[in-house]
Amino acid sequence: MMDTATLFGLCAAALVGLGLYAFIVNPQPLRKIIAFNVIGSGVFVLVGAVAYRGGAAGWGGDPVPQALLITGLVVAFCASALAIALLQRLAREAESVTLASDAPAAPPATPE
Amino acid sequence: MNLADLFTVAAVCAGAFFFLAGSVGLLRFPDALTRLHALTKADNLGLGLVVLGLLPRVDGVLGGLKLVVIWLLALLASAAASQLIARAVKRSEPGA
Amino acid sequence: MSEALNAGLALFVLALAAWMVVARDTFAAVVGFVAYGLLLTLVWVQLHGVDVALTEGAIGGGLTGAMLVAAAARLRRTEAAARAERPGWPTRAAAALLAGGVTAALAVAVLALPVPAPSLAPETAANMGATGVGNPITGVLLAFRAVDTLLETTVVLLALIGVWSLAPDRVWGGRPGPRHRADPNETLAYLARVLPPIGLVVGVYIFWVGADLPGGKFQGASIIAAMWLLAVMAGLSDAPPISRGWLRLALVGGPLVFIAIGAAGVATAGAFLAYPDGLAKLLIKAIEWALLPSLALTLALILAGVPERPAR
Amino acid sequence: MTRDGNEGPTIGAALTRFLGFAALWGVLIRSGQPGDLAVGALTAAAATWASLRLLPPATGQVRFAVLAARSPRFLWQSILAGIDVARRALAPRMPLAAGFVAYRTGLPRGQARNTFATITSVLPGTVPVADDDTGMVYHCLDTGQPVTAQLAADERAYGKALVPGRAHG
Amino acid sequence: MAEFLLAAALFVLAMVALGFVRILRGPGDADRMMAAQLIGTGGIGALLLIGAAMGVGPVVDVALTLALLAAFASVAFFKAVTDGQPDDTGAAERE
Amino acid sequence: MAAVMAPFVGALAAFALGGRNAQRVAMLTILAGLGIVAAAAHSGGGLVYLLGGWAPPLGIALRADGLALAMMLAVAVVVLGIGVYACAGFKTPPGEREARAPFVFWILLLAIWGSLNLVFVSGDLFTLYVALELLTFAAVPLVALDGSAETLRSALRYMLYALAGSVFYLLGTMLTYGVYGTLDITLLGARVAANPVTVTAVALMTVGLLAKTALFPLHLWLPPAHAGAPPAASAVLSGLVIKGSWFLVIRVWFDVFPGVVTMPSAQLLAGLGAAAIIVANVVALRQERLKLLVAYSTVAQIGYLFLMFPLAFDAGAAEIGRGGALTGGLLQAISHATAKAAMFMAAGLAYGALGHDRIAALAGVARALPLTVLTFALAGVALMGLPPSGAYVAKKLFFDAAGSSGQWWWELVLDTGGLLTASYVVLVLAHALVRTDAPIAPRKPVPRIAELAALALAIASLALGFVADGALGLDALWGKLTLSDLWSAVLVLAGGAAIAAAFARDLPQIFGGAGRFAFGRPLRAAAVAVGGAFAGADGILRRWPVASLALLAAAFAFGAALLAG
Repeated sequence: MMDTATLFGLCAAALVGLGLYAFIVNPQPLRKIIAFNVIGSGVFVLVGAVAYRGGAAGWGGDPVPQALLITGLVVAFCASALAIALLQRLAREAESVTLASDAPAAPPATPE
Repeated sequence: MNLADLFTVAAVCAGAFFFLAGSVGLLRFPDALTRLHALTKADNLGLGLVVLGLLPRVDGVLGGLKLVVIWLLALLASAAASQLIARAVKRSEPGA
Repeated sequence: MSEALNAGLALFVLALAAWMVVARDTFAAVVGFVAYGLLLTLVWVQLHGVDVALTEGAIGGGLTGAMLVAAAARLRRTEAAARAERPGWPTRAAAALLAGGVTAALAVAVLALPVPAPSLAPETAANMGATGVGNPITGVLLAFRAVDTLLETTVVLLALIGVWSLAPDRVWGGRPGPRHRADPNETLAYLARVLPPIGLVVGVYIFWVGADLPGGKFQGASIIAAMWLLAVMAGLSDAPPISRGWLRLALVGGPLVFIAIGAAGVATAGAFLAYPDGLAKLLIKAIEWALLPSLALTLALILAGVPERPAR
Repeated sequence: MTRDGNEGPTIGAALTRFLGFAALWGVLIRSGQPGDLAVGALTAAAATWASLRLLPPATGQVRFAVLAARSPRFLWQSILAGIDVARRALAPRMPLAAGFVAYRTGLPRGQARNTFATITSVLPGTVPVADDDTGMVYHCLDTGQPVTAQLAADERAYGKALVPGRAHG
Repeated sequence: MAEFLLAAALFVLAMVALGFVRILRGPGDADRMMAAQLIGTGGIGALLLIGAAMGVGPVVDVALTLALLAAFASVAFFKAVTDGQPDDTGAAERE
Repeated sequence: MAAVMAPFVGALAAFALGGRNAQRVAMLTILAGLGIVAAAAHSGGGLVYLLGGWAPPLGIALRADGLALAMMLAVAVVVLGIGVYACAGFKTPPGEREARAPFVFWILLLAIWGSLNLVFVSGDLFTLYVALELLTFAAVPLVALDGSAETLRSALRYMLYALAGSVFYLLGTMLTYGVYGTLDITLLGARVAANPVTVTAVALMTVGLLAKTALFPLHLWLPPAHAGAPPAASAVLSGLVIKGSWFLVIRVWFDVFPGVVTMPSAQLLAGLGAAAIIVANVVALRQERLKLLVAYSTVAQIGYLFLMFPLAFDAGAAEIGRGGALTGGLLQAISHATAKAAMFMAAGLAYGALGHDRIAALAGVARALPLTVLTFALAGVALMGLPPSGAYVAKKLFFDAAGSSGQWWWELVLDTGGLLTASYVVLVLAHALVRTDAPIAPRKPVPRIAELAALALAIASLALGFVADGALGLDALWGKLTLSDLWSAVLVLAGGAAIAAAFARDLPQIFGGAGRFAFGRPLRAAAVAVGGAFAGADGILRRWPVASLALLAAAFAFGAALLAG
């Protein structure tokens, strides 16, 4: 059977892939924010696996990446919060909130 | 295996059984409100029994009390959440 | 047995992630995310990162979940328009191919990581004595890599400014979010009356033990922020107008104390963010005590949202 | 819990709550270090302040001693509730007769009734779904059971622990 | 003993997953919220079991945090569903 | 360290004091910060500062090398220019205690500055990640400062795409830690070796940073975001913010993984840059609005910033190395920071005076706002790379490197880029110089101080050539400018005019005749069609699914190119 770090490392790789797929194809921005969080969690689980591998000195994991993880989690939370605030404000100002393309403020940049 | 271990095994098994019952209830019960019963009652009891089973394994009375505090908090959360969800259901479909 | 548990966890996590990707309904995906956050907490415990588990439980399971649930409900009316823009199968196939490729590349990388794994754990252990604290994570966050933590508090504050910057001009300086009302004799209000004081005790506890055991200011601050938000959602408390002087001071107080102590280190210990011998633990605690209220307030106000109402 | 005098309830309630929060701190921290105790006292004071603001003593009180005395009944009923659900869920024919039951309670709206509702939501077969001036509405797994009588019995048992006060404004 | 506790944790998780399948499919949002509630209770149970098996005391604190915040998503859900509904006493002010 | 912390302390103080004080604190901080940076630059490079006294790998070191100091100095100057310029536009209105836009702007300006300084000096990959996020969090609200639906959408697109970029960067960083057990740049530089994990890490980090820099074709967010923001904010975003992630690409390639990056991957990087120059310049030429034109010009100029990578390859060692090409890239960046900031400021002033920024309706602006048009022209000259601008010296350095390594095709790209840049600058100027019967009455008075600030930055961009010439001892300008240089400058301008006549959407009267005369209708029609096709391609590339697929595809391309070496 696989060891813990490898198992969760592979799990992390799959999470990143799943998140990326959703990030690309889901038109609803809130889903993109969720997808970002899935990608992020995949990265974090990977870091967790790296930390687990580095367990030494009586600790179950390398404390340095674990500390980085805490920072990363907080940053990701802030990013989600800011993005959601933007999205809600956009929903109040506009009918459609999708991001597939932008319509520049004045006449479109694409040819007539 | 001493008596305390036996107790742990018995209680945790019983707890696990109620988790099973709760999930079966969720699968089989026909509507949201009946499923809510399964969720709050069976799973809370399951958690309670797990806590009970772990009591002999913690050091000191305070450690055990901490587990009980966790169970009570989970109970409060579950009771409040079930009422809130029930009210939300009742409002969205008054006839249900 | 541990392996089986890990495998089960990994499968469950992946299934939930897949659910979030394929679910038609955004609300369904959001609920999946809440569960996902809770499950990741278990993953962190299995990966021997109890500190991380605490953070994930407080932030991922609590704050982010609540935020997403509220947003999904508010954004429901935009669903139909968004669904119509679902890209065609060539795009989806290409996305699946490329995303799968990334997964494959990462999997190869994971399998190719060197054995034995490099680690800074021994080095951390050797230097922990100088910090005076017992929790290596706290040692890393407030001594060895203190600047990261300082910047992180700035990140949180910037996110708040970003949220505030979305306020309509006429209500600038006003109160964030809608004024919540709820029947004061109902379940929600009841929970919001009983739980927050308990949560406050738990939050401070998680913060306070962080010096020597898993825990710390971010986790504690998240819990306290969540409790305050509960009272706000039940209409028992209201967010203060953002123009209040005391509020601004409270928000920047923590980071400023951090910087001041760091700057004092230049004079007393020869480097920014250095602590004089013997005083390390005291100063670290001072910084943490200063940061806790600032962080709790900042996180709570980020969640409270964009100012929407005039100050009165 | 003292009930004498005008400030009596407030001061008494404050003291009780402070002790309660301090005890919670003690359970959590499990240490007698002076620093830990000092922080605990501070935290308990802050929690008491928050609690008094959110839940003024005048809106009702809970007699914890009485409630503690009722805890065996509560635990037993929780077990019955779990077994009840398990029985119904696992039985091949799934005996359900779900429906709503109105219950007139003697407990006024507010803290006392909320606490009662919270307790009964863990009891067998009942989940409170609504609550207004006319009474409470429960959702029951089996309306064939004497639900109202059962609830009345529970109210007699737990009601002694619930001192009603004025409703929240 | 540790093996047994871990097995119990796995079993609880499996049960949670079983219930999950049913309720994530809906039909209503309330059913889905129950899924979150379910994993809250089950997760706390599994955490306590894992913590006891590994002998790591602080895991209990993680369970404590989860228990404290368990109702949080449901509260947000209730607010979101009832906001602006006519029969909501003092419906929240909408802008 | 003081240079990094000063802006943050200023931002915190501005936040706490609020209202009118925010602006005062900001200006004081800018002056103080400039002083600190200047002093640091005077004392010379090579400073290493151990934060908290902890040495890497456990601790974090700040390293102020020559690169970092040059960038810090340049950024401080640009921030000062923008600060002076914004004094009028972001003033708290009289009678109000605090207004939203000024409050937010001044705090975020300081935050961006502090983050950039941190990016320049930090020696730790994870600290750099946090700095990048700081930069993004500070930049996004600037985009949506006016609160309209369109800018909110741009801001959200920017934010999400940038977040994807940072996640990629973080992923690469953590893989690196998994292999080498350190995040310190110097330690890594000594330890790294080419292996599959490292290659994956480099590819991910590079692509993540490119997404944040908006290198073609990962530029979906840039044009609307930079064009929609208020002028001072656009200047910050275009002149400064993108330089942060760009600088990090340099750090990653030159300092962290010098032995891992390969010639094919560098060619790929520069190839994307070349594509940016060609496509974005043509699309810029086709814009109807001045601010969008300038924004597309930024997309093109970002391309220039990546041309140096293959040129910096040491043919003998087959390794990337510091040298003339890197210096040229740095000059290019500084030159662009100053010139583009000035250009956005000028465009903003014209917008403020006219109430619109349609290029076809700029007639008479030159008479109404001579200083502004002069600023635009000077900034344009600087962007074209004509002498004596910094970009000219940079170009010289590139040509040297290209000549010695036999990569003549990059010279071609550079010259084409110069021509295309000239074309839209000439086009705008031609529109602005058209005389109108009645002089334009500005809708609101144009603050003279703002005009001067913009002009000063444009002149700085031109004068940069002399500074660089002296500092580097190149001896390329003083007295060395020959008649042929002058001749080639004229050629560039004339060629630009011809291209403008062929491709532009609307031609001013003076061109109308010339266009018909010189090319004839079929040629003009063909050119317009080609331009339209470019714009259409750009529109497709900037659709969300396509752009995010491009992100992943680029990652694979870099992975392959890194392995191919």
